[in-house]
Amino acid sequence: MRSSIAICFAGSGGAGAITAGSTFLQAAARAGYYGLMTKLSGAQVRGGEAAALVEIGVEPLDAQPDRFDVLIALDWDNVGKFAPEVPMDSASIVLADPAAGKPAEAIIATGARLVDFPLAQLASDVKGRGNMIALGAAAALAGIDSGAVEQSIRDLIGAKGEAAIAASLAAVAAGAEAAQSIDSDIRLRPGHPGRRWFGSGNEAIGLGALRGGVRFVAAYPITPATEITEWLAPRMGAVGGRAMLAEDEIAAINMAVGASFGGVPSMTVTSGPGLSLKVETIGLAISAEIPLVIVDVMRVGPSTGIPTKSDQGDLDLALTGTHGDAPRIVLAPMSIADCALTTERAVHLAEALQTPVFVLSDQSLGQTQTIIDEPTRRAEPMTRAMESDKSGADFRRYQPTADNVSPMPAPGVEGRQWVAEGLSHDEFGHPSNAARFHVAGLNKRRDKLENHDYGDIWGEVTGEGETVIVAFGSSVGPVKEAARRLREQDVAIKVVGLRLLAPIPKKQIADAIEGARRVIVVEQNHTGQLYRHLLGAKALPAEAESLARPGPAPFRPGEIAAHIA
Amino acid sequence: MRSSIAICFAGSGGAGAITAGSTFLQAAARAGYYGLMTKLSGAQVRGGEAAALVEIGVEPLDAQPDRFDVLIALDWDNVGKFAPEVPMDSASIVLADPAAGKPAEAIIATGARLVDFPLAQLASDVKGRGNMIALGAAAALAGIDSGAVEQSIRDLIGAKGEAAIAASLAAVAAGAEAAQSIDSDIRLRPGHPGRRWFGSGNEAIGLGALRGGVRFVAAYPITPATEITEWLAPRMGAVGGRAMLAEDEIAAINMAVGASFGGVPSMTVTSGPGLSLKVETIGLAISAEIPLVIVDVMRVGPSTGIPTKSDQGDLDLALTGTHGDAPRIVLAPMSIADCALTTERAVHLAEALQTPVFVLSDQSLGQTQTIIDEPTRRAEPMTRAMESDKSGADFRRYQPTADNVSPMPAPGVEGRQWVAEGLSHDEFGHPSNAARFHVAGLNKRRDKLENHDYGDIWGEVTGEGETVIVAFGSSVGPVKEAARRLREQDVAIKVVGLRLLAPIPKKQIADAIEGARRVIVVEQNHTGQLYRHLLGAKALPAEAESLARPGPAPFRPGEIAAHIA
Amino acid sequence: MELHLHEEAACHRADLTLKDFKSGVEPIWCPGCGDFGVLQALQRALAANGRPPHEVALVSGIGCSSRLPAYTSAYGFHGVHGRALPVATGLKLARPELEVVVVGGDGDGYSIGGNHFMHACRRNVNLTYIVMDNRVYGMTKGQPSPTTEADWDSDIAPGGVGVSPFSPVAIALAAGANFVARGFALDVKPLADILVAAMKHPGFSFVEVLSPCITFRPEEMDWKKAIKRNAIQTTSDRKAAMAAVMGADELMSGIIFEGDRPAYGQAHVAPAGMAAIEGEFIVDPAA
Amino acid sequence: MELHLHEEAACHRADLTLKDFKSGVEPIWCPGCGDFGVLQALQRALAANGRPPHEVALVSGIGCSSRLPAYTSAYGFHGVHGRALPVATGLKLARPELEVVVVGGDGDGYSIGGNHFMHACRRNVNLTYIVMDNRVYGMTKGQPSPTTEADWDSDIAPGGVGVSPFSPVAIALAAGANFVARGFALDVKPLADILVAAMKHPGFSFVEVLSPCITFRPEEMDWKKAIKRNAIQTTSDRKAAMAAVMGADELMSGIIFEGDRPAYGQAHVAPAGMAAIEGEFIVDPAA
Ligand SMILES: Cc1ncc(C[n+]2csc(CCOP(=O)(O)OP(=O)(O)O)c2C)c(N)n1
Ligand SMILES: Cc1ncc(C[n+]2csc(CCOP(=O)(O)OP(=O)(O)O)c2C)c(N)n1
Ligand code: SF4
Ligand code: SF4
Ligand SMILES: [Mg+2]
Ligand SMILES: [Mg+2]
Repeated sequence: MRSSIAICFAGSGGAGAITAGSTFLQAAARAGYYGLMTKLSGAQVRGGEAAALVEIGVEPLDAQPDRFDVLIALDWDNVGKFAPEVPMDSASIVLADPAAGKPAEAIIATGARLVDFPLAQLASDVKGRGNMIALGAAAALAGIDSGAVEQSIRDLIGAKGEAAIAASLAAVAAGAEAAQSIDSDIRLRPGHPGRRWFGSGNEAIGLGALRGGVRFVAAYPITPATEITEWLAPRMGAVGGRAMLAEDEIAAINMAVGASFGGVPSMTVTSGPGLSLKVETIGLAISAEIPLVIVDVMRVGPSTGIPTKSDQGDLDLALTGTHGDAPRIVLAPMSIADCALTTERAVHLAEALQTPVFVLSDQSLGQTQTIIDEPTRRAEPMTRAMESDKSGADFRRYQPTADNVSPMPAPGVEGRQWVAEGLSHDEFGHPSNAARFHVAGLNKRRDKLENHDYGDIWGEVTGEGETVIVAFGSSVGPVKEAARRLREQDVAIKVVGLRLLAPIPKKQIADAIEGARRVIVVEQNHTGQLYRHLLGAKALPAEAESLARPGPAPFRPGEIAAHIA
Repeated sequence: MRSSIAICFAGSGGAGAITAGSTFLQAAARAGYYGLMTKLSGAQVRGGEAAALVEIGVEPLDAQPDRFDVLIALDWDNVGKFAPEVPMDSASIVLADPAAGKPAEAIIATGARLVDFPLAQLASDVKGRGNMIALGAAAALAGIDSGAVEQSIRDLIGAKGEAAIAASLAAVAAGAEAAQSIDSDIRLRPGHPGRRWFGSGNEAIGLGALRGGVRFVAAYPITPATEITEWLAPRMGAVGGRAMLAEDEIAAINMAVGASFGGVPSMTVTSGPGLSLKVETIGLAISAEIPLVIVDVMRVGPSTGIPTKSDQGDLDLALTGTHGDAPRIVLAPMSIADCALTTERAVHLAEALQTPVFVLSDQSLGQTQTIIDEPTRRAEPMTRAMESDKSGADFRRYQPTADNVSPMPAPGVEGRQWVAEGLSHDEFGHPSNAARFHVAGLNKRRDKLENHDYGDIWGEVTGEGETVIVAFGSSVGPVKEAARRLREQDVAIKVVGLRLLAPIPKKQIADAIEGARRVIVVEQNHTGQLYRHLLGAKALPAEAESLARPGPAPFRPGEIAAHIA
Repeated sequence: MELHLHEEAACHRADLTLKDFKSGVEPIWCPGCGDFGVLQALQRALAANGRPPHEVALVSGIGCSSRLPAYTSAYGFHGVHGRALPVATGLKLARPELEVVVVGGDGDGYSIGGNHFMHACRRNVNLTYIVMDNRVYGMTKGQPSPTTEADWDSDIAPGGVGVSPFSPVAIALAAGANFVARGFALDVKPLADILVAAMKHPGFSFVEVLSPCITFRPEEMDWKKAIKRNAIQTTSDRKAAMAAVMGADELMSGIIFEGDRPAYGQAHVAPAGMAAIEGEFIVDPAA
Repeated sequence: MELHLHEEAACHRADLTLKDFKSGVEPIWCPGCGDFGVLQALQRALAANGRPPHEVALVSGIGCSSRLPAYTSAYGFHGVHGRALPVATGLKLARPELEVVVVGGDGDGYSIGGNHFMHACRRNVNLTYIVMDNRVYGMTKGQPSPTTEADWDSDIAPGGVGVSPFSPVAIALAAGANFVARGFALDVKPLADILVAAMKHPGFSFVEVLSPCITFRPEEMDWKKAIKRNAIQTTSDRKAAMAAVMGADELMSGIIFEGDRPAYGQAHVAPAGMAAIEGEFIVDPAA
């Protein structure tokens, strides 16, 4: 019996592949499994072909699968286009309806075993839909309890009434029945039933923002980040906050900066092209010391690139994007669950250190739906220093302090009026061209970030071994899975997942790589941005290696394991 | 006798300090000297205090002086504010009119010797102006021939008529006469009279652009870059080109991109804040492979910073600014004369390699006026590949070639229509999400830049020694002067001036630093941007040192020499 | 290749047909999208306009509608979101003899690109600007744009944005546009006629096209019935045009205004040349 | 510190004077700059408005005029060039009980910031926006702005840009602004009265102020004579206001239009809270 399996449902637009996938995933959750689901769609804006890639397992899953066990084709209309994204081999099976014509060439070329599966016939027999037949077959092959499937169907289409439910259930049963005759052994070991958390990284970022105290968000729509704002929009009201749709990205970040100046924890949300437009204002927020959370859900760049696919190529821009020297905090969540924690912490750090803080997510974390244990890890609250014992002419907004964080009263507080300033300024915030104030400001803004104790938010070390892999963001999952497999082959590997990318947690990295024989930085971009960043800061030995590979293809654990072994 | 001297003329707005300085500089040029002049002004937009800092010498000058020999105060109104920018010592003299009241405290504190100099009285005696008295005194102290002074006055105020000239000449004579009694020995050795070139770095960039073939420039005003566009505006017409004033920086770069798509070499000009706004479109030009020259005249950042002062803090943004991996060429001129060559080469490289090319200048190169030998070094022309032997359905805009540069016909050419595309695209330029086309595009754009032979444009090596200083842009001048002085103290030093900052000329750097005992990267910014860039690419040994210091104070040769010694 | 930098009397080719302006690229648009109608009308208009495909350049930003250039056989520029007008301005000024047409959506043109729209109207460079207005961001799956009704419900603005839409034609008139028209995507022939007139007009021509998004705003298909096709009286009086459009029904099609502001001028070519420019820098004691 | 997130009836303090709104910071403006007049009028208006300095926030971009916030005793935000309106929008929505006034120049507001201007007019958040229009970029030493005459000679556009200026009040009306006025910097008292009315008006109020740049446009000092002070008839009819301003003399001062579009709304606070939101994610087989 297997501990995890991967199934792809695919078909033309309207055939219901995505519905089959989601229902399957939810059923697996109820049956005590963990899971991941990625949606694929063709070039057409809507109505084109679609596929749901679902992996489920007995233990939490860290990464996209290397290969798929089953592909169920609802029809063959353009489904072949997905072949590069659904790796299969001779151990894989393809359920194909002979009535739907010849399977796509690219699918046949994988060597997967073709199984005749009369979807249309079965569906018409029970007056149901083919996608529910497929769902039933998949659940049967995986060994998922039919009660769990039924419950999921009731949850998802309950509103359509008992007749619709009955039809779906009949189709599911027919599919399951027909699957009995398939020669396959991909049954999962029993799951561990219990409460599960179901959501995407984009939703988890929204949740983390609310948990952290964000009460103002402004954004301009952009794939794959829009869902964060869409998730937040109705919920902001429920916690007394506000979501604004801006006329462009520059307006969005400036609205957030204005709201934050008003004393309200604020956030803006975007993807690559939008981030490029925001960098001027990021410099302003850094210079004027305005708290702000900037979420960047990375997609394939440069330029418009591939909006619906994942890449980690915005790191350079997050680290240094804006003219002049402008230090900022850059955090990257390492998993979907971690999106909530990282974003919550980002809000705290922004508020406590009065600075923009990046949350670097990506399309893969953001849009993958997952079944995980509830992300209960929370960050200790930290808040903005608003009080000052000085007032009137004695009040200095940028007063030097031990931790370089100065009092930041919000408008409404009497006697402590100040002017936020992007010009070089003195301790009062008055513009000045004097070298001494300018240099003091640069040092203050650097030191408040570098001297802060980030505690265990800096990252996570798993495993032990003389080979150390350093990774961030969505690469950490596949790296961990690769390490797990290598360990099964007795290759000892330590994985350093970096959550804090700037300022670089040099000491923690040094400790983690001490005594390493080999250090490899793994990241999903073309030029090794993290590698260059760490090397340029001497946070790694010169012999450290880089494994950098751009999107759009997802990092597969097998690919990483092969490189390292 | 001295080989160089530095004089400061200062006074309140309208007192004529700048006129005195310019006339002095021009007179020095006619007398066979070389020179530099920097203008300082107070906080007021106009009409506030002003100072002209002039250095002249027998040989070409590489850097701002460490100290000033003479300060001539036309009055004391706020002149004290300039003290930090006019370093003086006990060997310096200050000519002060006792009638103008007590000299500024900050000036007295330098320890300079105060010399009573009755400016107002002398001026009223000859019915002239105080600034011309100051000019006469300065020329006399420096030993500049009165004929040269007269010729300069005729050039500059000739249009005002003989009476005005006569009054000025009388004042100059009176000033010179009065200076005879001053105990000072700062007379220069005789100059080498000959043709000289008089201009600023901003003008030289304009000249280089025209020489290179730029026939379209679009910009939005910003200090200290506006003068480039202002210089080009009337001259573009004279060569059949066009200058456009755009509604903002994003419009400006997009106009330039559009003109370039039309087949016309194009440029946009800005400073830090404007560059931040342009980075999204820079990614487009990189992805779609559109030639473009981007001039950034750096000022003190981040944010609005100090618009009138110099810094080298935009390097990070020039190197990697935009989302995703987007390689580009970054050049930096090493001197005012080099602004012309570098910009001309930038145009050629942009055209030949179909890519954005940066010219990273700064306020100090841009706005310093200089007297130098004519910048005659020119770059070999290179042009855009517009022809293709394929047409119709066979024509592929992004066709693979040996040098990775593909044919780029301009609109108007029959049968080779193509669509410039910022989405990931195949060889025809059609949008594609396929990994193979995306990765091929990334490799193509990287390789065409990395495999190109940049010849001797990469940089310049001067001197020999086990200590090697690496620098770029306006830091090269003070570094060279520091090295010259250290050599006089028998410290052997090699200076590597980098003109090509990206792609990094790794081999040339390796050759230049081979056998070095000590490598020091000198740059004027807060975080050692060049140092991190080179280290991150392993273009330097890990033991290389960084000397990074931000603006607004100019790099002084003495400061660099002291650090190294 | 020599580039012609000065506008020439373009010769008119009478033999061109819609087919000459088709490319082989298949649109990604949803079946039934209004943009198919705009594409067809434009191809028809380009044929009637008589400039061959290689003398035409289509410039766009980002959005479903902005994908259009690849679907024609002309030169094209598919730039970044909201910046089509400046690209086209640069192109037209550098190459005045080309026929430059700009296309895009309401998000691209009125939201992120609003400033360029206003300044293009004012600057009056000889471009034709076609906005395929579906009152929604189609490409990003259904958010309200500046022309969306205040109460249109969406995920990002549940219950509606609560901001009244603006009138693109009123903005264009206020900003100085010299040719202002409104067309309907599914009225292919009348739209093509408007586009021909727009291209012929010297200076900046603005054509707002109501183009239904069948996926996110299926109710816009009702425009087929609602459009008033003969309700607009073309005028050359800007004030009258403004009075006619302010607060008026936005579902009327036709040419609203055609004025006579001169188009943005040619560059002066003064006979000076590089030698004179180089000479300006020289200080020569011998001279 | 507790923040009040909901608009409250602000209490009016009758004891405030112009002096209460002075800061000790010395303006960098050239002696004689029109902006001194605007500063004085604003300080006067703020006193009359009756909100104490700490309940007032002045937001600006970059330019000579945008330096103004530091010269008052209120809270201030001196942001980046062209982005004052979005900053103020965020601030006002987050803290509706504050009096938020936006100031800046014609370059800041109509050139780089033109899109935010248009959208602020449309969105109608309760802000007061004062543009100190000197028809030039003062801070960068004299380039033509969108309100500069087409033939005004400058280094960057010798002989003039050749583009006719646009009318900010016409744009504001077309975009939906609900209070539109024009004042003159050197008519301090009448300008202060306009500003008081603008602040009292709910929703977005736009005040175009003619403010001479004595350094780069000394001829603008003639405005003192040229301004027509009683030529404007305030109306609440947008069409009439538009008809009155289109093509009309831009040197008339007064309140042009005051409408009754409702201001951008309050956020709804639905009683849900975090627990319900957290619960949405849970799949519980036991439930
Ligand atoms: C700078 C930037 N911001 C946002 C986006 C995301 N985006 C792509 S298209 C679009 C809006 C499309 O709306 P519209 O212009 O009306 O075109 P339609 O799809 O409706 O035809 C947006 C917001 C982007 N690509 N670039
Ligand atoms: C992004 C950016 N672009 C350009 C500038 C340079 N700049 C500063 S102020 C200004 C224009 C000022 O004109 P206006 O807003 O009319 O103000 P004024 O000085 O005339 O009062 C410009 C272009 C800048 N600071 N930032
Ligand atoms: S989403 Fe709407 S606008 Fe986009 S292609 Fe589909 S129907 Fe057309
Ligand atoms: S330059 Fe003009 S706008 Fe600026 S301060 Fe001087 S007079 Fe005022
Ligand atoms: Mg649209
Ligand atoms: Mg102005």
